[in-house]
Amino acid sequence: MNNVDLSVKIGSLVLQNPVMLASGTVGYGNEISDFTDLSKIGGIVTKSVSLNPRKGNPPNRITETASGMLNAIGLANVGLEAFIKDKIPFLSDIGSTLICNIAASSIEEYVECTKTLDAEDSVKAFEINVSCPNVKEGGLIFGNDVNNVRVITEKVRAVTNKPIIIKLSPNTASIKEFAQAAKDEGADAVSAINTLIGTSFDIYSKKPKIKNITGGLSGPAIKPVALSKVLEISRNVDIPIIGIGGIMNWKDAVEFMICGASAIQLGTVNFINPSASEEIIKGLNDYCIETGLSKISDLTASYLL
Amino acid sequence: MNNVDLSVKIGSLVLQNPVMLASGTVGYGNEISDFTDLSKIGGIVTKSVSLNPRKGNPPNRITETASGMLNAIGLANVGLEAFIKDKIPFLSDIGSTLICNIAASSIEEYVECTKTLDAEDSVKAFEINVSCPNVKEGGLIFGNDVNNVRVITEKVRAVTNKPIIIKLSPNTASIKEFAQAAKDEGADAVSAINTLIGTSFDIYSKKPKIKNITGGLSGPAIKPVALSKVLEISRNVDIPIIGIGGIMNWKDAVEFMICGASAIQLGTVNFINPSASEEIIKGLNDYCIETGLSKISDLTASYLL
Amino acid sequence: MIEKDGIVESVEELQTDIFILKVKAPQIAVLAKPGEFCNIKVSDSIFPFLRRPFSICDVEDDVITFQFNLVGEGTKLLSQKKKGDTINIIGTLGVGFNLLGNYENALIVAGGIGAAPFPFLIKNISEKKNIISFVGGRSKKDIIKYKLKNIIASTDDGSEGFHGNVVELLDSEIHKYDSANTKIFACGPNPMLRALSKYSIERGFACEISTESVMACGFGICQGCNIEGKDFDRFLLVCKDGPVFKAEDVIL
Amino acid sequence: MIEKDGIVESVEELQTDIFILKVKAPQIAVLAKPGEFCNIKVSDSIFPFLRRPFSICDVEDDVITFQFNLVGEGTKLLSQKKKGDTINIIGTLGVGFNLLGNYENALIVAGGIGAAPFPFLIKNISEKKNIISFVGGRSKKDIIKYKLKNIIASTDDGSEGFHGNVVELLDSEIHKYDSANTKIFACGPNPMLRALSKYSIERGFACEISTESVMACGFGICQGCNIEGKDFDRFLLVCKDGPVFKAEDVIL
Ligand SMILES: Cc1cc2nc3c(=O)[nH]c(=O)nc-3n(C[C@H](O)[C@H](O)[C@H](O)COP(=O)(O)OP(=O)(O)OC[C@H]3O[C@@H](n4cnc5c(N)ncnc54)[C@H](O)[C@@H]3O)c2cc1C
Ligand SMILES: Cc1cc2nc3c(=O)[nH]c(=O)nc-3n(C[C@H](O)[C@H](O)[C@H](O)COP(=O)(O)OP(=O)(O)OC[C@H]3O[C@@H](n4cnc5c(N)ncnc54)[C@H](O)[C@@H]3O)c2cc1C
Ligand SMILES: Cc1cc2nc3c(=O)[nH]c(=O)nc-3n(C[C@H](O)[C@H](O)[C@H](O)COP(=O)(O)O)c2cc1C
Ligand SMILES: Cc1cc2nc3c(=O)[nH]c(=O)nc-3n(C[C@H](O)[C@H](O)[C@H](O)COP(=O)(O)O)c2cc1C
Ligand code: FES
Ligand code: FES
Repeated sequence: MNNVDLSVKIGSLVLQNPVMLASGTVGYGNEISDFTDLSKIGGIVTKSVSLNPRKGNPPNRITETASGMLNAIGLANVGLEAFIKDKIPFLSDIGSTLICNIAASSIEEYVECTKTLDAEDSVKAFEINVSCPNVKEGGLIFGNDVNNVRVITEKVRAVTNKPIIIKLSPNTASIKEFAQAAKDEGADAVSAINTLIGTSFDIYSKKPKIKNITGGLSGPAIKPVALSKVLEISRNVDIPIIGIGGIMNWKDAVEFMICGASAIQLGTVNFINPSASEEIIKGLNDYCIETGLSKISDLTASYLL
Repeated sequence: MNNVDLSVKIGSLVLQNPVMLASGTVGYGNEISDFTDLSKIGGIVTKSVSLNPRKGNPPNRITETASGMLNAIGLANVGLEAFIKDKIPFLSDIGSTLICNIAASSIEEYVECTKTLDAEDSVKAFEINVSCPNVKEGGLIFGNDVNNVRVITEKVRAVTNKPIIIKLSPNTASIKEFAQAAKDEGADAVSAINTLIGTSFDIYSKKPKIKNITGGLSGPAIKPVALSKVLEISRNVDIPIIGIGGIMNWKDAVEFMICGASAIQLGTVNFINPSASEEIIKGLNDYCIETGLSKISDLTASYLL
Repeated sequence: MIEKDGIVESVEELQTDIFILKVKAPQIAVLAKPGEFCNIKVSDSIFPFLRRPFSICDVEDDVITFQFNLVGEGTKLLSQKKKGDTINIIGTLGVGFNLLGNYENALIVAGGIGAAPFPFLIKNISEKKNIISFVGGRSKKDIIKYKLKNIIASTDDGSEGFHGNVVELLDSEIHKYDSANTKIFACGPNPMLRALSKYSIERGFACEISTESVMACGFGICQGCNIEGKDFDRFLLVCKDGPVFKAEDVIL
Repeated sequence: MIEKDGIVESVEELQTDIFILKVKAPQIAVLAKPGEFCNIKVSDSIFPFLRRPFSICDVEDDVITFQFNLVGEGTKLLSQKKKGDTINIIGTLGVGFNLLGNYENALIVAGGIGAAPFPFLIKNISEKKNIISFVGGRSKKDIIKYKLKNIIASTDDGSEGFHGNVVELLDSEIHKYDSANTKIFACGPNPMLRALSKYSIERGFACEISTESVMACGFGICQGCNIEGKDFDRFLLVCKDGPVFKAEDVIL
């Protein structure tokens, strides 16, 4: 490469570069390692794990849309125990930062998962997915109520000293309030965004194309929305941001960093171009050389308004 | 054509077919009439009019995105007086239903515009665009506060007997509450959706690609989001819905009607295919024949969940 | 599995809406086994957005053959490729047919474009087996015979061969085969596979079916292609656990 | 203005990254006037999403010529068109150059791809006028001479002709022309047009400039292509009030 410093800091967490793989879009890392060298990336965020295994939603779970896709996987995962036993060993060896994403249906479950995983040395940080249905509140989404986000952050903060990243939902009128709440309760960073709610119907069967009726929209279609959410947080709240949403190439990654992201995550692109992460890291490096940046972290929030 | 009944009712408003042209995407109808026969369409919704003329935002106002575009025109319009004098004469003669879209920065302005336009015979209904900045509240968006929507609907309802359609913003967590508020205060219908907030930056100048920083995202990229908002309203609130968002062809129009729309509006597609409306009307007719529907209104909310 | 650019050698319309695409892709060709598939990027833009999965139809040295049906935008773009064009391929993917075993009769049951994986299967199956291809379609023009062996056809409208569906055709011929030394290999639309699975389980025939599902990644990371298994505490993935399953292992 | 499918006659690379596209589109060709443009759908999918605006470079009977620079995805797709391909065109659009007036000297000032509209202007201008084409580019390879007349070139790096920009070139030659019977027709990047407008207003030369703006519709319905006018109480639209304006009417 060259002597560009690609490392970034997210609170106390240091990543060798700003490119991470997003939760739910790389499984537990093993399949994608056939295509890309995981030791080169900034970090990997694992599929949302819950206390008990979840089978997830029945088929169909996905459908293609214009410049994007809808998914309703239903947080299918092996559960905390199997995750620790079967998945962490491979993940500890990949040579890049391991971040565990936690999804839960109650506040107690968030706390329990965090506490248990806190004991795992190879787990360097937590990403808390607050966009799951809250079982106790009758299936409402946690992430849409700022008080829930406040309480979850507070309780999780109490059981770990590792960095905590709150992953925010875009399906709210004012994402900055949620970022502020996360910051107030001691989160180290927020990641933005999770998927937008969408749907798609077959015009002959009149049934939804995904069994769950609605799903999460991801891909380049949502990039403009994601960028505006990142910018909104950046302009209003003093907290590191991990930018996510429709990143396909290094230019998109740069755009997110300009809008305020300290690091970025690749989601849907992994399905189409599983070696995107390496290409993007190279592209970021070249961009820094081209524009005379010695540290990529100087790019964060470098917008000129 | 055939003996399919394409007419639809939206409250007391009868349209010859469900295909309308959306506000802000056909100006005042004159230019697009070169490409498509306006007497054949269900209705035309005029560019948002405000009490006084508005110059709108300086350039750049638009930029392309993946399967969509961002715009921040800034509600540029000729103002109420010139609208009545210069634009209504042409619009009265087009032979399809004329709906006036009103945008305002205060509740009084909404009322004033509605009252004045109520006197115009050729104006058959109002579409109230509540996604404008509220000047009194310091530029906050009206449409993001359910109480504002309630009050605007109530006050506008008091000054006209013509059908009132409230055009809802998608940038909220729960659009059904807004639809319910509109219904409670006597609106005849809601239209959904207006654009999603988004942005885009140039990675070399580090400036936003549109001068206003953020803009409204439209086009096929947002279709899944728009469909889910229409479905959400349809499943929860008993009010006619006009579906808008990313419709490019008759299949998209059918999908919106299945999800609950009584009629649909074409926006961005007019820029790319200015004769889309006629193609879509023909496509809807053929679909009805193909699937044995004698009245297209039976398609509305025909989803099977 | 690897991701590589292949070079189009030819695209030809075999019969109405059915195309044969040949792509030079040495590193992928060498990995191929019958019943496996590739996930193909049909354009170099973001439209269509996702890759498209296609079975490996045949392999000749460096060149992989795909057989596909014109369905929507993706297959339309694929049908317009020209010799020399580059297409990006991820492959080979999934678990294919298990050709081992001491059966004598290999009964191929193919519905419509379900004929795609069988030329390569036929090439790889032991010379000693007795191969019969039962091929079904709606009408004469839908019957695909490309590189199949000992074909018996059925059409829904009776315009060629047996008048009825391919499972009914099989049933009319099944008395010739003993379940103990016969194995069925099938591919086709889900309703056909459902009927065939039921049929072969009831009659005690070993049967492997190649299933379909919408896919994003094709290699196990999106969890989008799930299928209900029998006696599994998780969903199975068509792209990784399949696409070929034993008839008794999945619920269609 | 109308919307029609045109048939590609040819696409040729004139010089590095500069292409000449000829499209048979009789109903549009017949409407064309110098300085007007067309809004072209470069693919039949939703990618790229918007149409792309291009000046009319020339018209020969039924055939419209466009001259374009390879910039991004849209122009890349356009450059890959083949004879016989269909492209959908909306045209002709906007207000072109006003060739009337009793000037003797028509000075064309073109920066880079700004040379595009002038072949058709030259063809339409009265035989009696004295036409000089001032053509600027960064380097020798950027100088476009396609169908221009009496060319004087400038390059930023001095690799061909005058060493400097095209406005400086014009300045070095302007003593030969009397403002009273000279008219300037210009097209090029905004900074060049800005400098030229200032220059020609100060010297009292009549000057028309062809401006650029991002566009969605190209025919006045999206309000996306606004430009600040001088002494107008509204923004002007590049697609409808322009793209050609009098230098003194707009603020770039
Ligand atoms: C493992 C596997 C192997 C396959 N092998 C072949 C083959 O050899 N030959 C062949 O012609 N077809 C095969 N198919 C089906 C083929 O993938 C689809 O026909 C193709 O994706 C249609 O793309 P399209 O853009 O033309 O259609 P569209 O209908 O526009 O596609 C829209 C979306 O639906 C998906 N889709 C549409 N039809 C199917 C389908 N039948 N199965 C899965 N996804 C679908 C597309 O991938 C895309 O995401 C296979 C499918 C799978 C899962
Ligand atoms: C009235 C008018 C006449 C023009 N005539 C010509 C011509 O004759 N020859 C020629 O080569 N170019 C001309 N241009 C510029 C041409 O439209 C752009 O170069 C082209 O749109 C680039 O498309 P792209 O997809 O390759 O680039 P991209 O950069 O990928 O395009 C992204 C978006 O930006 C827009 N865009 C990019 N560059 C420009 C630009 N310079 N002006 C306006 N929009 C732009 C595109 O239309 C698109 O919406 C003209 C522009 C206008 C407004
Ligand atoms: C198939 C799929 C599964 C996902 N699963 C999860 C998940 O388990 N937990 C989570 O926090 N986010 C999940 N996401 C959201 C992504 O991590 C990411 O936030 C989103 O897809 C937007 O980024 P993209 O446009 O780059 O994909 C999932 C996304 C997809 C497409
Ligand atoms: C350039 C542009 C201008 C618009 N102006 C208005 C407006 O003045 N008033 C309004 O209510 N909606 C306006 N809209 C929103 C559209 O009416 C429509 O709700 C939105 O674009 C989504 O539909 P689409 O995806 O079909 O374009 C505008 C949209 C665009 C693209
Ligand atoms: S297609 Fe992604 S897991 Fe099977
Ligand atoms: S480009 Fe749409 S108004 Fe000019």
